[in-house]
Amino acid sequence: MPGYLIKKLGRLLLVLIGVSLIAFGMTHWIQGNPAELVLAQTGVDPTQEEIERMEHQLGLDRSLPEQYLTWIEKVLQGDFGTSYITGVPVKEELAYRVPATLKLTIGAFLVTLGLAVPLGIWSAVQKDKLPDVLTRGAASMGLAVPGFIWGLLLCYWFSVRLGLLPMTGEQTFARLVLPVLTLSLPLTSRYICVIRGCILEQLEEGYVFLLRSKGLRERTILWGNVLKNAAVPVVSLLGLSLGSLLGGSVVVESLFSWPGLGSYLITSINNRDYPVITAYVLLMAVAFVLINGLADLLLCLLDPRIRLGGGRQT
Amino acid sequence: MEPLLVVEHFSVQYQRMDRPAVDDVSLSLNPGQVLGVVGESGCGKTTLIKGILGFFPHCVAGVAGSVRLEGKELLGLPDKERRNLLGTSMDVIAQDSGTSLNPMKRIGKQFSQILGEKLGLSYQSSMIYARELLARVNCPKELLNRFPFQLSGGQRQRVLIALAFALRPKLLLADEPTSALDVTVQGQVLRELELLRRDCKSAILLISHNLGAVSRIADQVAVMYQGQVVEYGETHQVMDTPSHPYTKGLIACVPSLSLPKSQRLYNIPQGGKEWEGGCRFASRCPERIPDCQRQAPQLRPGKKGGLVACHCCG
Amino acid sequence: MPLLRLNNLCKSYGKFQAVDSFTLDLEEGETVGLVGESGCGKSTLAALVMGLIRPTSGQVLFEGRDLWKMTGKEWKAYRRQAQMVFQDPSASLSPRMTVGESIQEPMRNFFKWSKEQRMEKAKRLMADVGLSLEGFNRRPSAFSGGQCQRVAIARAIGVSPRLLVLDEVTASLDVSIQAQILNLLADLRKAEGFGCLFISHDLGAVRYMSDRVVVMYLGRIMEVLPGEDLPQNAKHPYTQLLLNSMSFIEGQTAQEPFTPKEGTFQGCPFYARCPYGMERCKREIPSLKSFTQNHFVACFYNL
Amino acid sequence: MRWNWKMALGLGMIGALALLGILAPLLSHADPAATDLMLRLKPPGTVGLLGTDHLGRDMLARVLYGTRCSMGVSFLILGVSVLTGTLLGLLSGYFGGMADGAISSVMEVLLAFPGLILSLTVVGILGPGLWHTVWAICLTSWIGYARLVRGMTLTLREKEFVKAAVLGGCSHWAILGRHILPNLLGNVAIYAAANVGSITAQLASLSFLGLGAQPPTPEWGAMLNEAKGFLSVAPWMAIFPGVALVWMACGFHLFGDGLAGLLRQDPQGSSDGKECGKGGAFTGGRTL
Repeated sequence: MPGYLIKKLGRLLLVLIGVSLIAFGMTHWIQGNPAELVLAQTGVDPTQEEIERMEHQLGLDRSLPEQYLTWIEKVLQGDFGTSYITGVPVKEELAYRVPATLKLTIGAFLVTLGLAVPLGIWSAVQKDKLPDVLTRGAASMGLAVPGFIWGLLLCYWFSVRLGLLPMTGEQTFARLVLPVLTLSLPLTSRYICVIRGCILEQLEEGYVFLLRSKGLRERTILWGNVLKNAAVPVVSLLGLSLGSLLGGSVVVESLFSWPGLGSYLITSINNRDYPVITAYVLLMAVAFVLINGLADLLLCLLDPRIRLGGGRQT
Repeated sequence: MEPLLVVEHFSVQYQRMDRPAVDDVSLSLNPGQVLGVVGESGCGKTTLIKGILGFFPHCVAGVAGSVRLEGKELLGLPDKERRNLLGTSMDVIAQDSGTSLNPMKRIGKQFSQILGEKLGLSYQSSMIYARELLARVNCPKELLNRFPFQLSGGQRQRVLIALAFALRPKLLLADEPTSALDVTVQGQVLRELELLRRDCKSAILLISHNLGAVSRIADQVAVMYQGQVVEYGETHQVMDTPSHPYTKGLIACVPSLSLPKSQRLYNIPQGGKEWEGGCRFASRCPERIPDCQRQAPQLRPGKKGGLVACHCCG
Repeated sequence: MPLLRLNNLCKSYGKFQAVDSFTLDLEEGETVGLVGESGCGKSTLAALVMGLIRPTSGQVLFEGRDLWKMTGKEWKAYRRQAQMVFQDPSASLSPRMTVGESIQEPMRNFFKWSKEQRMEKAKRLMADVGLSLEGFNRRPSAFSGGQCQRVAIARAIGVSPRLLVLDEVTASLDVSIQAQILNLLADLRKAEGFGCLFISHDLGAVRYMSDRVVVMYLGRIMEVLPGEDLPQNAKHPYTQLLLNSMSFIEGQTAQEPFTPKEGTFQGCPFYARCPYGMERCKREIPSLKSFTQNHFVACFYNL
Repeated sequence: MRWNWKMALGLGMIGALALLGILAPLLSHADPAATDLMLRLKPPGTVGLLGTDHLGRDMLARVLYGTRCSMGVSFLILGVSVLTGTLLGLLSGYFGGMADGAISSVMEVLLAFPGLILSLTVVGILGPGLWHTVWAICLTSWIGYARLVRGMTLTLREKEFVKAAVLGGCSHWAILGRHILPNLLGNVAIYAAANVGSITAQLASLSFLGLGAQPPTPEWGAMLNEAKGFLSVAPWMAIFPGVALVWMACGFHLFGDGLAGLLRQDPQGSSDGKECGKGGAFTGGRTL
């Protein structure tokens, strides 16, 4: 187990370095000359001399690796620079936005698990009977149609037509319902299919035949054996799906005007507010990589074949 | 003596197959005896076992005949009653020891789960029993704390044998229990199977493609070809004085160590066209007469004893 | 000069020694049988001989030339002259190519023949291995295991190799088909005169096919003996164990159970399972010693 | 090759839509970009068959011409990703070594950006615009193919028929082209059929966020974005492009499902049934 974890940790670190290099590249080459940008905020055309002085002040005349190290140091302290548009440090804006996005994604994640796990199991147990066919049909629809269309539909019915749930205003629970549902719908559909598939695959395994031939009840076989084994591929997918939640949150936030990171990103893209974009990307990538690391750890605890290093993996 | 297992005119037809996988098979097995069923791949051995157990896959189109265990009809038995019979009255050792154990559970847990549900043993007492069982198949008791992937193929097969005899079934169906093992291990596992059978007084239906391995422990042998029994009799009689050309061929084509070095191996000729009626073996048969292509031979007493399905040697 | 010489050949994967100090000569037209249980390094040896993997140390010499020091031209010539048939017949044919294309492929790569010449030769080969020509344009999925193995054999002998490596070619076939394939190989060998390395776990098949039999255990040679000396003159305890197990399964003799010794030992690889193990076997690895002129045994007990 | 109803229905749905897109000039004479503020927000049936939007543009024309943009661009992205992904996957899986190290590292770093976010970042850097979104989606969607193909190449490379081809004197390129590629095309097709739906969804999502196609280009996602503000007064502005999008998505989904089922039944279709059987459930890689 330590060997496996150390290897995973090493890869994780490498990926984080790669991510930071991309983000650094963004700040360095794409945003234009920061010295000019800073001076431009004063509103007066800077002279060449002033620019050079500013470059020195910002450390831009040093070698690239040195600049990278200074930049990394600043980032690790949470300093992402200031927004071009508002002049407010990006850090402060993020601190306000992150909780809103967290509420949304965690809510959606819980809803997904709460819906998909029972439905997936039920669908697998009732294979090819009416409940399974209906669930699968619904899941197919949820999977095929882009998430924001569901959002628009929910929005139209519950907010515009029925006026039940608010679209704007305070971050209340009622206002959270529609975005959370929209965000979790595609993922729930996917998980129903995956969980169902994994259970059915396990039911074909030799050990299920053995247990059946010993006359064990289906209940024991399912709850005592199959579910745990089927959880392995599902858990290995958990990390990835949180990623798709983070990505989806951008669309949902913008659709429901939810004041989270996603809507902040869209505004910033339209304003070419590069420090914000860089900070957002870096934050998301790091969060995602760490979540995946956690999922790996969970997998390692769950599956003895990984933990004890041997045998074939599923 | 009342036979333990009676199979009468048993047929299983799969969807989209031109002939039944098991075709009009009749066998009977007395308590405590061993019946070997020998045949090559596709002869319906495994379907026969699954049929006796009552595990029919979805693609089965039709089942006919009768399977009786201690006078009780098994075909069409409700699931619940079958579950009560499974394990205690009849049990199975599956072909593939690699997948027959739950890969994510320690061996001990797997023992306790089965012993707990079928015999009502507590965890502690099932561990004591499991240790005793493992000792009888020459396995160290440390195996109880291991996962299946940490065991060698021979050890896994022994664990399966121990599990099968744990419930002291009256009938044990063994599907190629040793064919995946190395030759040195095969011998040992066969011997352990034989010892346990003697202790538990179980009857065994042993299925194998290897006539030699079957003849070692079987009292009677049935030779199957394309779903039908072609020869059925006492082991020594079938092995020493085979009647059916297919049985003769099967015995002669093994490159035995006692064969003179320069002698050419006997060949059963390759099959000709598709079967069109009459004897299934006719197109490969060296002793074929015109009748063979026209009329299917019935199983009837042969000149040398036993039952043979052949026009020429009946 | 022998056709193939394996000189002190070793291959290790990390700490695991798959093949260890393997020395063997194979003469032109001779069949050497290699027998051993699963995991003894048989297949690694086949891959080493074919030049599919690089040895950790030691050499594979074909007509005296080291495989891994050959020029490009020599290498290509070796590729043609040494062919191999694999264990799993259905996996050894490309599923998306017709059987005819599969047979023709090596010819196309090695010979500058016209398409007609190739087709003709491929059809003749199919007849030689006992297949009807109906299947020429079919995919392998339409064939049974035994038929696929015949196709694989046709493909291998199509370029007239001088060395044919047969890696467990009968292991996944039915008994009656095994006999057919063994007889086919014996006939082809007589007609074509290639040297043959016949690898199998089945002592009976190895004895039937081979002039000399090499018994391998955990990567090392235990015993080399002429095929006709089996089963009577086998000397090594491991060979005897194999023979005993076989005759036990065939119901001829009783077999004494033997519990392997626990622990790891520096010496003879078979020590843990050897009923005759001595103090010396624990510490020292026995080297292959001549017993009679053609019979070599790696054991302290018998010498 | 046998057909099944899912595949036939899906193909029919997509075909019908494509036909509408191609025949758009015949079906509607209105210019999809022509604004007429006098005819704003007219309901369906009054002006034009499907009404007009907030700038008085003909909805029918816009939905029809939108097919060209939405579907055509999706296929373009699909083509680019399939080609790049398959090629890189083959090379990295077959040759291993440095090339594999480099390609795998790039993939791993790119995969560190969750879902849509990498595409968003690229658009963020390049600025909003249809072509920028195309490159942004291409940048992420080739990875799925590369991973699939690399994995399968690694398994196929160890298969005996590939070893036999090596011994039969085939060059590396012959092995790749004649023995490996034909055996993974089935799975690539399954993946692509599922992935094209996901590409459509991503494209529409980016346009919906206002980052993709810029007005007045008729694109369904962008139209829905515009309609968002008029849900209560002019729901038809959202309904028609929405229906079109759902129609296309369902068509692709059915087709992909049918194809996967078909190739999985046919043992020749997928040389590695187990692996792709699981992949089928996860197909498309990134959903929104």
